[in-house]
Amino acid sequence: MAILIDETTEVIVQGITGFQGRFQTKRMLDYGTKIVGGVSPGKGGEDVFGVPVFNTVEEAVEETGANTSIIYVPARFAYDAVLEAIDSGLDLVVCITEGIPLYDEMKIHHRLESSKTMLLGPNCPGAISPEKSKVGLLPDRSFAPGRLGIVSRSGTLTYQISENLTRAGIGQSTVVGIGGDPMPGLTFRDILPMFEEDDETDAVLLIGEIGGSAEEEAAEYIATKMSKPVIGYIAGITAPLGKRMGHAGAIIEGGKGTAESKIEALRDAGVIVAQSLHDVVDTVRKIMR
Amino acid sequence: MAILIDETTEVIVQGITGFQGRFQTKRMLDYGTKIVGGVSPGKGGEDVFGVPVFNTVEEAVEETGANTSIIYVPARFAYDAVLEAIDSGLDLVVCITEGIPLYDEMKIHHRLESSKTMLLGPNCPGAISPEKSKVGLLPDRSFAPGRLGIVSRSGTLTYQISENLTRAGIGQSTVVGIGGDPMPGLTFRDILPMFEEDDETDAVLLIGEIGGSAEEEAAEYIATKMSKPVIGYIAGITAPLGKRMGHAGAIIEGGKGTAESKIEALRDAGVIVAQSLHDVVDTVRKIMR
Amino acid sequence: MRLHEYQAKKIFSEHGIPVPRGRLAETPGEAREIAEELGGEVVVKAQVLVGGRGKAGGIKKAENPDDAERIAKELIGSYIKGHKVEKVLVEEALNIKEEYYVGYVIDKSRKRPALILSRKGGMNVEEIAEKYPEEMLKIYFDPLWGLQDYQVRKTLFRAEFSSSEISELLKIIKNLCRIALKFEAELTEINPLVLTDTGFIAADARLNVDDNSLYRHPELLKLRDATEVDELEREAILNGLNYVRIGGDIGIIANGAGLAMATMDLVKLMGGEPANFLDTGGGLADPQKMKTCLEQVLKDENVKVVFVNIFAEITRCEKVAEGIILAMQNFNRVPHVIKLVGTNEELGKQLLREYAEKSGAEIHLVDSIEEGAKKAVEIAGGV
Amino acid sequence: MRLHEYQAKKIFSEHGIPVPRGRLAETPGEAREIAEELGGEVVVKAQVLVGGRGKAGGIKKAENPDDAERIAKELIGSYIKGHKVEKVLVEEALNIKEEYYVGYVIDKSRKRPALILSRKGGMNVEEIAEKYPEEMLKIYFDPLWGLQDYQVRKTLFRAEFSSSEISELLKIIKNLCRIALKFEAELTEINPLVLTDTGFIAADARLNVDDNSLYRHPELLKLRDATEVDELEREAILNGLNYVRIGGDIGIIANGAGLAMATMDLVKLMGGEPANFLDTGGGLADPQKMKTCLEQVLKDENVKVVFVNIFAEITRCEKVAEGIILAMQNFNRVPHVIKLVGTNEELGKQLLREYAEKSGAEIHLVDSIEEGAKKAVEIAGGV
Repeated sequence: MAILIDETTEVIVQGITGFQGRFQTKRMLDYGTKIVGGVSPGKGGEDVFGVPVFNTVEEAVEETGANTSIIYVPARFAYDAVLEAIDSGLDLVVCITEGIPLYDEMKIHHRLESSKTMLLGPNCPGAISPEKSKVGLLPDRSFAPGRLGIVSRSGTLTYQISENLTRAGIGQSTVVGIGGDPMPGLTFRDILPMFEEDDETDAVLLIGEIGGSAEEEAAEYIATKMSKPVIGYIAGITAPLGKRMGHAGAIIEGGKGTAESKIEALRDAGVIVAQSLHDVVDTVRKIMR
Repeated sequence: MAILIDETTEVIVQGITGFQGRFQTKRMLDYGTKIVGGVSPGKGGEDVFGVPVFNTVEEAVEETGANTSIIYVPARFAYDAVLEAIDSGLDLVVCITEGIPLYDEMKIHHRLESSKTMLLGPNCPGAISPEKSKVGLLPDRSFAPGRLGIVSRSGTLTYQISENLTRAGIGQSTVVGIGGDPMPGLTFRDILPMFEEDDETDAVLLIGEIGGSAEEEAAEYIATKMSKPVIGYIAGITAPLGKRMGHAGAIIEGGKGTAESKIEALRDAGVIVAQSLHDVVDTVRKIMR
Repeated sequence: MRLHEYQAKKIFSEHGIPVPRGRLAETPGEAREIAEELGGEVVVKAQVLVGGRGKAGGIKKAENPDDAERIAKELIGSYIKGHKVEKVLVEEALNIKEEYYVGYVIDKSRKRPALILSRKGGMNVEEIAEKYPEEMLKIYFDPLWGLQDYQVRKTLFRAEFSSSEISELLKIIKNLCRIALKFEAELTEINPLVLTDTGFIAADARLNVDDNSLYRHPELLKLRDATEVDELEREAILNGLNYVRIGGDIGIIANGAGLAMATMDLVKLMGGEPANFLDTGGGLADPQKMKTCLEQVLKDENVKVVFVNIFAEITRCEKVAEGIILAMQNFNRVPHVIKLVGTNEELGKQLLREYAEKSGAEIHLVDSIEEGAKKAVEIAGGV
Repeated sequence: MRLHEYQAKKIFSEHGIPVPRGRLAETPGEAREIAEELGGEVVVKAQVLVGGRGKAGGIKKAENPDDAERIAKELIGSYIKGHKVEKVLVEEALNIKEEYYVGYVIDKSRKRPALILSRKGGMNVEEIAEKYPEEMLKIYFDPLWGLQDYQVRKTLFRAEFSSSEISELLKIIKNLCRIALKFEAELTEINPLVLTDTGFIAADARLNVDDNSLYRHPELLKLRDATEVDELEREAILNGLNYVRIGGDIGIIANGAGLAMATMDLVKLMGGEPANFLDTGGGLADPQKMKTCLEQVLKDENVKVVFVNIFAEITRCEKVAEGIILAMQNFNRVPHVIKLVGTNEELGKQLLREYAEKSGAEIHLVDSIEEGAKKAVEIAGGV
């Protein structure tokens, strides 16, 4: 099973002829992801590593039957690319692009409300269901198949933790990077129910960070609806007030969004929260046994 | 039965403390219309001819249970007034106001699409179900109860024709003035099915005029779905090309929207079209017999 | 409100749409100067607000400055379809490779804007639609969201435009939509959009904005030019009346556009020739309004009789009668056929009867529109 | 990007929101002049981009021009919460009858804007929400439609504002929303909005705009002022780095915000004091980037050791190593603890080992973050 993506997922790459798009297409192909097409206006008819390129998403979907898209276009064009993807009726759109204007994002979310399309990101590393499919830029080596679901707001931290887990023999069903954006598409609250219903997931690791209230909202769901065990880790316990910690979302504003409040909310919901990075593997191991 | 409004219709007047609003409230009350409230921001707590005034539509609806509103506010404020009415969940909004900016109207229609509210107008005389209810500014004397439904784009022309019919002993179930606006809310196409389903209506008189394609669209419906007889009359057969004949909608642009094309479309749909104004009563009489 | 070509082009240019080099001339001498500046062939274009200006001789090519001066002399002061030419636009002649049509219009029945595009420019949009239906590309869009790039690309790639055409057209289309939304346009067109060696240029520019929203655009109000309509219509507009000149000899006044059209139609059907259409609109409670209406109609010297058809709903008939009397005291030039219905009908009729008796003015009170139309036609000598 | 009060007030004023009379002064003499012009009591306000400026002594009342000069002298050149005061705003003192709070904010979890209003102004919005929850009025609205008048009226009438208050507030609120949508604000506030004898005046003005959309607002970019952050942070911004100064002695560099925070947390947990947070972002394929990062961290003189934690996903480890070596050749001031994971990990480590041997630089290669944190804390003398 896995969630969001699996071996049946057929993907088109928007922005496939750009540097990043081309490079990541190769990496995804190498991983075994079914990349069935690419989109690059004006480059229709070309191919990238054997993947046919189309001028529009509509055409790509018509010709390939893809149900998922990954977006590698610059921030200024991402708004149009996401709307085009939504309008073409895709199930899942993974937007890697960072730095999309706030008002563009708001409008994208507005459009998503009246559509069946799910958006992962923007500014996210994508998702991987190990040995089934990878839609994003997560490093292959860090992941192995298994029964732990991971959902996270950060990139390299997730790779590091996953690698540690993999080395410790704990594989993953699906690892989902929802991204560090203050207004992400899919949130913890959206992903957790998917893991809850996934036959191949036994427990979930939630990797959060300071800023916003996504962890608190997740805690609410976990407390009332979640039967599978959840392990939590929150980065930024030492972050100062009012400073943006790299991610646009990682900022403690007006005393809200602190690691403490998140940890407390998660604990109250029955989540086992790892004290620090080096506790994560041990904590997961205990639960997964 | 009648359509749109009847003796159970409870009406609030938006802009009740203005000159027109006040005057027409009196006339509607005199006719027997159930005016249950008025709205005028800042005048909440006052009354107009015994009708309580509220600050907001929401409050008026909560307090009175009204299901219909009639709008008498100046063009610049009409957009906000209509949105407020839609947002308050009314069934029918009758907008008398003339001269609403085109883009405001477009946005109003956009909002209507995702709402259950019907809008009659703008720039319309409203509707009357003789001796049951009048929501608008049609002159009482011209109408009498009966079994002819009338739907029209014009005001005084409709009064004149109705008066002629009434004098000739032909009463009306409901008379609906959809208004001369180029983008009306309810159109012929919307009103005809209501008459088709109304037990108290035996035949329908459609009074059209040059401009737009509302009559052609009506003809399409009549041809395929309408079982009751329809009599038509189209004003403006002598109107020159490219000149706006009073109503913003009454203009023949690029050779489209001529009286001839409308008459032809209606005749093809089985409508008996009266040659001229003085034929209308005779034509209706023949059909209604 | 329709803007002049030169006004629309200024706005286009300010919003990133390339237009030909050129300037406005009010005298033949200015036209020569501009032609000299532009150095070579120019086009001299009469600035009048009528369609089919080219076919009516309002657009002419000049080989050199002398020629430009001569053409400007011909055009300035002349009438094109009844509209006086006061200014001409003198522009560089373009080296035309292709002509496209690009238009933005509010589709009234769909209640949303549409972008229309065709590879066949230079003729009007109905003509294109008729002759080359397969070339007419129409993109409807949401007025709140605006036209998205991908919508344009989708349509143009399907229609097999080339990538370079698409990227150039996209810029122009986006700017055109920006102008339309900013100024609340009913219609804005580039026809033709010309492909030259140096890229796309808007050879003509049309911008019609919504009159009802002009209060939000004071900058457009300043551009308002009453030459949009003919002389008599201009005065009517200044008086806030809905007046359209038709050309016959029977003046027509009614309250309400539908009623006025129906009256006009009936007069014609009875064999008469309507001189005009005049819808008084509301406000007849003030006798001055009716007086103004009558004066307006009588300014047309062809008018031999006036038919006044009033259905007094709110207005009382005696006020209407007072207005008619006021007007007749000033201009008792022609017979008046009057139909009055509604509140205080009898009182109004009484006033008119008394005035006719006292003054000897020719007033015919009628009970139905048919009777009135017949009478008017009879007086005009039509039957 | 956060605008200075004086910049925001200029924009407010241009968009119809009344602000106090006053001007910017860069010298005490100018402050005196302005006070003289305003004729009477004035307020002298330090223009620094920090919250709680008033409590920190950045806003002072002056009885007369002498006083204004004296206060300006005190303020200009001083530091408020680490931010240097370069300019002061000298404004008329207001005769305050009531203080309100009006704010516009993007609610990130609801993904739409909200207008916040309270009769309790002058304190920050969280404080109002905590102390007077019943006074916090929040109106969410659709970003495409904008805030409608009736929404405001509905809320304010329910909260029993008076009609005259509502009509005045409505104007201000509409203008504030217009500013927010026009400039793509994340937050804009009037706090307090002051009711005086002559009506409402924005006594303070805050406008934070979205950095990602600045390319659409060149007029705002011009207002950009790097004093928004402290001196070291300013340089980091100029170099495109995500750098936040924390204050301890262990420099931290990681690629990825989450990883950098987790590293920082671990250092602290192990008893160390992080000097900073530095997320390198992408682009580590170029050794110069890593060099710049190290230089940035070492500019902080308190730094006794640097902990570099890199998870090389796309980047190859030898490029990271090259960058570190480049930096150490220039600034071999402190020991470096380095954790390298990923592509060509061994090659990278090899390069670092060789460099350490050759140069004698103190490089500690570690295999886990825990080991690295422990080592760094040990070197800094924390444990």
